[in-house]
Amino acid sequence: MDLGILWYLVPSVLMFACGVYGFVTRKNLIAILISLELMLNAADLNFVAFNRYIFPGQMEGMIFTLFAIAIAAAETAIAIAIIINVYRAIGNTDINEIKKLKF
Amino acid sequence: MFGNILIWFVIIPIIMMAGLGVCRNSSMNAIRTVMTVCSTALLGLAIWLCVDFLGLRAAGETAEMLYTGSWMWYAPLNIELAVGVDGISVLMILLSAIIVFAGVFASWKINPLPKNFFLWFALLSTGVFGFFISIDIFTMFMFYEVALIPMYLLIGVWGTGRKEYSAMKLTLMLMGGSAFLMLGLLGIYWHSGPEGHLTWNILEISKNGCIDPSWQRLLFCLTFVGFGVLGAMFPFHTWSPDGHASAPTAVSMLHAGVLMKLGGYGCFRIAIYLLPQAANELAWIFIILTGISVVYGALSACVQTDLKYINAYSSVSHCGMVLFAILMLTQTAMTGAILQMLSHGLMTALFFALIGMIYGRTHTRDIRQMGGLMKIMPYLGVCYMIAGFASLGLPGLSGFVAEMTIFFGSFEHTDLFHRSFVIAGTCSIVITAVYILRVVGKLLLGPVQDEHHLQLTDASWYERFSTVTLILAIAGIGCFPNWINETIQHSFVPIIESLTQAAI
Amino acid sequence: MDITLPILILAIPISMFLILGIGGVKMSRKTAGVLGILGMGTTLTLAYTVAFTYFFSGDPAFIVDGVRQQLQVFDVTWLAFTDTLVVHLGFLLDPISAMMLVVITTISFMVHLYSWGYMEHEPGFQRYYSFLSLFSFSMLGLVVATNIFQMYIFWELVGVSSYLLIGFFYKLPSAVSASKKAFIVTRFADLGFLIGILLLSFYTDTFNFMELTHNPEGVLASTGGATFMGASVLTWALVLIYVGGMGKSAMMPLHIWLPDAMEGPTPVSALIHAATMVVAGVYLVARMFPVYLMEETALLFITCVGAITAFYAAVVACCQIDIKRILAFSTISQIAFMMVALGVTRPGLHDGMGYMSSMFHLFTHAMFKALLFLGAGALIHAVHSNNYTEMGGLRKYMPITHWTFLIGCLAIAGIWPFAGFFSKDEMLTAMFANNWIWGAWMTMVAGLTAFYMFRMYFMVFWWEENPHYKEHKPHDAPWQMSVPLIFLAAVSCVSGFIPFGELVTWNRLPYHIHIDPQVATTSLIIAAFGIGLAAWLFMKRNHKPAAMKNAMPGLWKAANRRFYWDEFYMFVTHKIIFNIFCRSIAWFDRHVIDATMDGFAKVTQKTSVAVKGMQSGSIQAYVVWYFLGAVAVAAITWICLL
Amino acid sequence: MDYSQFSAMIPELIVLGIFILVFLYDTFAGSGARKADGILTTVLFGLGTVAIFFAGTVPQECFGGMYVSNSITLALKSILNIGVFIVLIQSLKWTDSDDMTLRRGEFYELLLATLFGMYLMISARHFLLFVIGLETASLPLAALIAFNKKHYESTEAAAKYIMTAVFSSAVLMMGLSFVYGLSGGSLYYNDVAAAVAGGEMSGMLIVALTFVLAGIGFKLSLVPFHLWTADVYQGAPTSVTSYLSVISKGSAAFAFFVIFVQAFGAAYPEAWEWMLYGIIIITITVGNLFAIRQKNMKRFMAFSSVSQAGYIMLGVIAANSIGMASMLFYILVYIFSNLGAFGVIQAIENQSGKLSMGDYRGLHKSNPWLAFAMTLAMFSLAGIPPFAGFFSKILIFTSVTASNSMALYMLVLIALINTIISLYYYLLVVKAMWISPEEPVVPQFRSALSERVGLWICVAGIVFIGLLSPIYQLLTDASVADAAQLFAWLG
Repeated sequence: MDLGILWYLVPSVLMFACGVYGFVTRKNLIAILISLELMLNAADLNFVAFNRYIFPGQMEGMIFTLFAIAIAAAETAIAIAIIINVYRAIGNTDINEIKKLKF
Repeated sequence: MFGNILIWFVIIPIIMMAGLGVCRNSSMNAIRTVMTVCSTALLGLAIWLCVDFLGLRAAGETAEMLYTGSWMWYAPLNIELAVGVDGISVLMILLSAIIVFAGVFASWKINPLPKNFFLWFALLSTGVFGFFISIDIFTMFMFYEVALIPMYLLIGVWGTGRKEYSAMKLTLMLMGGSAFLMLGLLGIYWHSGPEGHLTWNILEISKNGCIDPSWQRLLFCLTFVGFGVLGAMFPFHTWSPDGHASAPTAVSMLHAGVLMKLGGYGCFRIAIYLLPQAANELAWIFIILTGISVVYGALSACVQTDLKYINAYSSVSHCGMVLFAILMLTQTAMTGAILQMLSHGLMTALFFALIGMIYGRTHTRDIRQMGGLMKIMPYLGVCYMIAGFASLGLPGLSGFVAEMTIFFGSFEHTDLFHRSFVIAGTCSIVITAVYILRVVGKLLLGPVQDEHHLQLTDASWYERFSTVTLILAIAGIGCFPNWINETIQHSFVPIIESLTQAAI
Repeated sequence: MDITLPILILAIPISMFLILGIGGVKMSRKTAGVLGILGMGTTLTLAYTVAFTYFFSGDPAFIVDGVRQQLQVFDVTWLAFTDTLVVHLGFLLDPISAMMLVVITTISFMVHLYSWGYMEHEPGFQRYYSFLSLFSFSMLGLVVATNIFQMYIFWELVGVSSYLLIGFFYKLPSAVSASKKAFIVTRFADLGFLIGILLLSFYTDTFNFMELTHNPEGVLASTGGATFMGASVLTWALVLIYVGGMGKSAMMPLHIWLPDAMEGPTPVSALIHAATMVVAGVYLVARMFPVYLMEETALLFITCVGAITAFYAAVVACCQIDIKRILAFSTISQIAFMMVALGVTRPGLHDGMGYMSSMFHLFTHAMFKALLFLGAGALIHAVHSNNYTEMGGLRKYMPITHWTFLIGCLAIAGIWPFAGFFSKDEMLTAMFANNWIWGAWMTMVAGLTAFYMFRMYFMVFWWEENPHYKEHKPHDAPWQMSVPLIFLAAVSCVSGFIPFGELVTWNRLPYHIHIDPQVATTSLIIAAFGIGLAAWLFMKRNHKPAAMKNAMPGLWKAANRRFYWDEFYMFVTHKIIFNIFCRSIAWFDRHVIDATMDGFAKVTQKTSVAVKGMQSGSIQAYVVWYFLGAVAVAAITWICLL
Repeated sequence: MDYSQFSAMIPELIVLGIFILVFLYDTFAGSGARKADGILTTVLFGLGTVAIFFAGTVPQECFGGMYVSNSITLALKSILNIGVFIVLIQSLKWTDSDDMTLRRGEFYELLLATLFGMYLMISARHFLLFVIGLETASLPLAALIAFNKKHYESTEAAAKYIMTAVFSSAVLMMGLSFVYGLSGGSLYYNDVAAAVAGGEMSGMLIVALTFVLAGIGFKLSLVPFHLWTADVYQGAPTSVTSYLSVISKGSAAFAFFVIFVQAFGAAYPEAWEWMLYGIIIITITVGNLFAIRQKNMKRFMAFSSVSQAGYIMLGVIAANSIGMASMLFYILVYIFSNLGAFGVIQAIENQSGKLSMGDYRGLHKSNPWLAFAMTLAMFSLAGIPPFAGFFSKILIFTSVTASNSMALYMLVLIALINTIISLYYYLLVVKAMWISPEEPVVPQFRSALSERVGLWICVAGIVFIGLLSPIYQLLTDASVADAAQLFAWLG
């Protein structure tokens, strides 16, 4: 394995970790959504890096990434819609406000 | 398929359920008619089966199981609906039919929801009969569970006292037992034959005899404990006192009378028969447990004050005797076990019927609050005494024959271990006498405790009918035991053979 | 022999039981009584026919070259335990069973007749007669048993009939507890019997008496010299079987039920607890005698138990005030006498005369003891009390009772020419022959017997008139009760002259009785001394008895309380077994076993509450669980793979 | 391009066709005619179900093998169709209400869209198509969960669902990226399988396996990826909850089976058997422990479904063709049982708004038939014969023990012991309905025809499916036919 790939993999793992960290610490739903995007992009980065370094002869990783970006966009769209819904219901987007359903 | 007589033992209860389904909840007469007709049909069929079976045997029919039939059900897993009976099953079927018959009359005035009561009752009967006719362990297990679950509703809805607690406890403990059992049966199946010839059929498994010893040990423990829970084996018996105390009359009858026999029968038919090597090796563990049951149940019964508790503990003792005898692995002891099953089934059913009738009048089951009932309701008193005498092993009634056969069979072992347990077992008959006479003395004899009881009436016609049926059966076995011996002796040959072979 | 008569002998009583038991409710008293008496009368006739045919017809079926034969008139299979170990029900005819048939039917018929008067006003009259029939059936079945298991079956049945009859007055708590006690104590003894049978039949592979007794050496050999705790297996078996006999025959220490059994109606006491059932133990040993001869240890055990019991019961009888209790202890003492006589029997000593004398005493004792009990019944009937303190000076009011009772007392005291003299004399001779200690000891008991019987006699019929008689004048009983008294008194007078040795011996060869003058004189003197002492003390009202009582208050009280055996048993059963064992087991069951099962449920419930924080409602917490869960899975797999 | 390969996609095309028809009808019909949306969809879907069932079982593939159609996928699709059909019938009453006028069409359209996604998931033999299917299935669901705009719970549930779902799909993507790194450059299941079989056990493979397991486990509500389940089930409209609990779970379970057995088969004995082993145990146990305490019926059913998912996974860990057949059979039975329970819950909710277990007290007095149906459903879920649940449970246990491995016997034992706990809480419902002595809380009412039809179908299924063995035979035949391809790489 070419060591050069690590220059991409390590940041992507870090990105993923940041995303997770952001998800569990931020209070605002929008910020959390941004963290999610970070995680998704980390995965995309992985795909691209693997494709470029390990399987340079074909495009499967790249194409997967394209689909993944589209999917992420769709997810974001729906998430935003629901966040708006939340905002309408409780007047803010604080994640700590939406834990009525429990136990 | 419908040409096989055995199938009808399952079909009739189903017809019973269908018939009840079209009855209206309020029309008691229609419900009673359906129940009477169907339970009579069952009894008649059982008697016919018994007679015909003896006829076939007399005619020299030597196959292990008669009236066999098998229909492929779940072919990918070789699950069949296989039926067949030997002498033991025939007697068990007869017992069940008698008790179902008596149970219908004992619950003649059940209230509320008579229709639902009899629906579940019929489902329970389906399970019981199905269990006894099956020779495929899958279907056997299925019917076994079919018989267990209606208990929850029967006790929960129509019971008395802490019925919710008791019903739940009973159901969960029995299901716990059947969890172990299920695993044991799976193990048996996957070792039942050479690759590609796996089977659930008892006869074939036994014929193949290829379960290796290390697995046998595990499976034996699993299946024996599984069935043992239903057979009220120490220390898995505690569902019995609470369950019986809360159950309505007919349910107690059916449960103690027939359902607990499923445990003994299963231990015998599956644990011992299919796993002979482990049975030889590990019987001692369970002899200790069942030996404890026998004495322990009897001693516990001595200090109870609730009639049903007394009887429940007495059942622990008597059913312990069944398992104890089975584990002795001698033909005579096993014959005794079967006799004890019959005897215990009938007499406990009678006991519970009477307790229900007494409770229905006095509204208490506490023996300290009753007394002198013999004067007030002589018929019930006499019946209770007969049941008591049967229980303490009076010659001429069924208990004596069974216990004696067990003791003589068990005594064939010459080692100190077996003999000490047999002698401990014989002690239980004295303890039985103590608690039975204690109850009889407090409940029936002596001065009348409660003035209000003086107005109570004696048994009505349907109650008399129900009890007389049972008493006749008890006395019949007690006076003429040998025909039972003749019915079942053939059935032990293959079991004893496989045990001896395994011992070599 | 034709099997009709034997079958009828058994069938009539049992059908009477069923007819009176089931149909009794719809029947008048008179019908029930007449039916019962007729039934028993028929049985009596049949039994006499059978016995007389057996003894006196000289038919080669019954006697060959002077040897009386044992024959199984019929023997049908009842239950096959194994191929060889099969229980039969049959009818064994031999000297002792023929004799017992006579005894049982005679006494039973007398009691049936007597009860018609005695029980006239009691509720449950029909039930009473049906139980009597049940008892007669069981007892007859017991004595004609062809095998030890049949005997056990009927043994249990007589036990239950005894239970039913003792508890006949079921509204009285004392009767209920007495019946319970009787049943449980004998049941406990039967446990020994059962284990004995288990052992014996395991080794010999048969239950049949004839097979056992005709080849006792074979029985001994079959055990193969096995021993357990120092004694041979056969000894164990025989002793255990004898324990069953001890229970039924009220030997120490299992005697405690018999005095209490007097709670039953008096005719029942006469039938069951004096004449028939209580001698079942003696009969059992006699039946198995050749086998017992194989193990002298067992016989020694029997002798010792008998000797101790005889003395104990005699002493206690001296200090009772309830006349039925006195008779009960006297019964225990007399049965012990028979036991000792059996125990000392050896073929070499007077050709086994002890056996013959024991059977002889069984016969005569049945007659005079039944007479005494029925007489006591007449007394109780007259004064409505069991205690002699309520009686006194009755001889003028109840002449028939008085004279018959006196005959009974003389008979039991062993005064010539009454029946007891002959049988007792033979027994003492046999005992002296074995060892002078037994003879001397039992002679002393015989003296005590004379003393306490006459103590009672004088207290009841002499002493002084009870002031109550002025209000309620006692009188003799009606004819139904008097006839049996007179009949039995007559029998007690003459039965001593029956040539018993010609009829019943251990080897069924005739034996010529000859009175041993030395023994006879001694026992007569001792008996006369006992009677004289009793007369001196109790004939007229005086202060000597009270003075004696006060001189030894502890002894009197202890003897009056039967040396505290009942208290001891009460302590063991109630305090130790019931309170300590049963209660703790019941407690253990509820609080340990059951609690464990409930504990599983509780633990599940508790865990369920404990883990609920996992579902906190916060998305971030969910994600933490999710992510950490995934990491944990990966980590664990990773570690495991390494 | 060969258009004939689309003939393999008949089920998808039919669903798509219905989707378009409903969409067009809803768009162009007047507000009065829109009332017929539900009936139209249901009828069309019913016809579609029949058509799909007879679509032919010749194995076919398209898109270069990314998509396959064979007897087993068709069988599962038919099973799901039956479920969806029942859900549609049961939702008719709910969508009939006035405040649904404008949104009625959307409900059906979204429902069909998710079903389309699930079809893709089932038939996918390439990770890309699988991801597309998964997302197509899961995103419309978020909208469906939020469907009760006026209820706050619905909103909260949707927020929880979408946030965790996106998180989960991010984890899944991450996992897949590692899979990609390990594979020979191709994400076809078979190619991945070859790479896994050829390669060594590496940390990256374990992470990849774990992340994929977590991603699909999320859809299946396996513990500890299940935490959204209860809240979402409780908050979502009941029709959506019932849909989520059976259809979504069924398709994910199948995809799980195919991916792990076909693509990661070589890692079975060393890695994922044990992962799954642990996860099954905690899934069943935790689901049961939580279910004991629940008072809200929907929440109760949520935890029950968590526990049931554990049992479904037993089919996967068996990793053989009987396991596959048993799992499908389990899903089928589970659909009938669960929808039976939800049918009753929905009928009562529609009528009285009552959802608490306490409100079911004395139900047998006021509504005996509903109580009866609920009892059967509970018995079936608990695995009581002669109802179908017993057979599905016992068949799946049988398949697990087929390998005679002691560890798997122990797993079955634990599962069996857990059935006792589950029996306890199912009986709690029965107890509330039959045994509690109080007067009924829910008054007597006559439920709508659609509800009754739905319940009768479920009851018939519960009673007869177990007794009619040909269904199981059919599934076994199908899975055996598919076996060569599926189990090729199993170690």
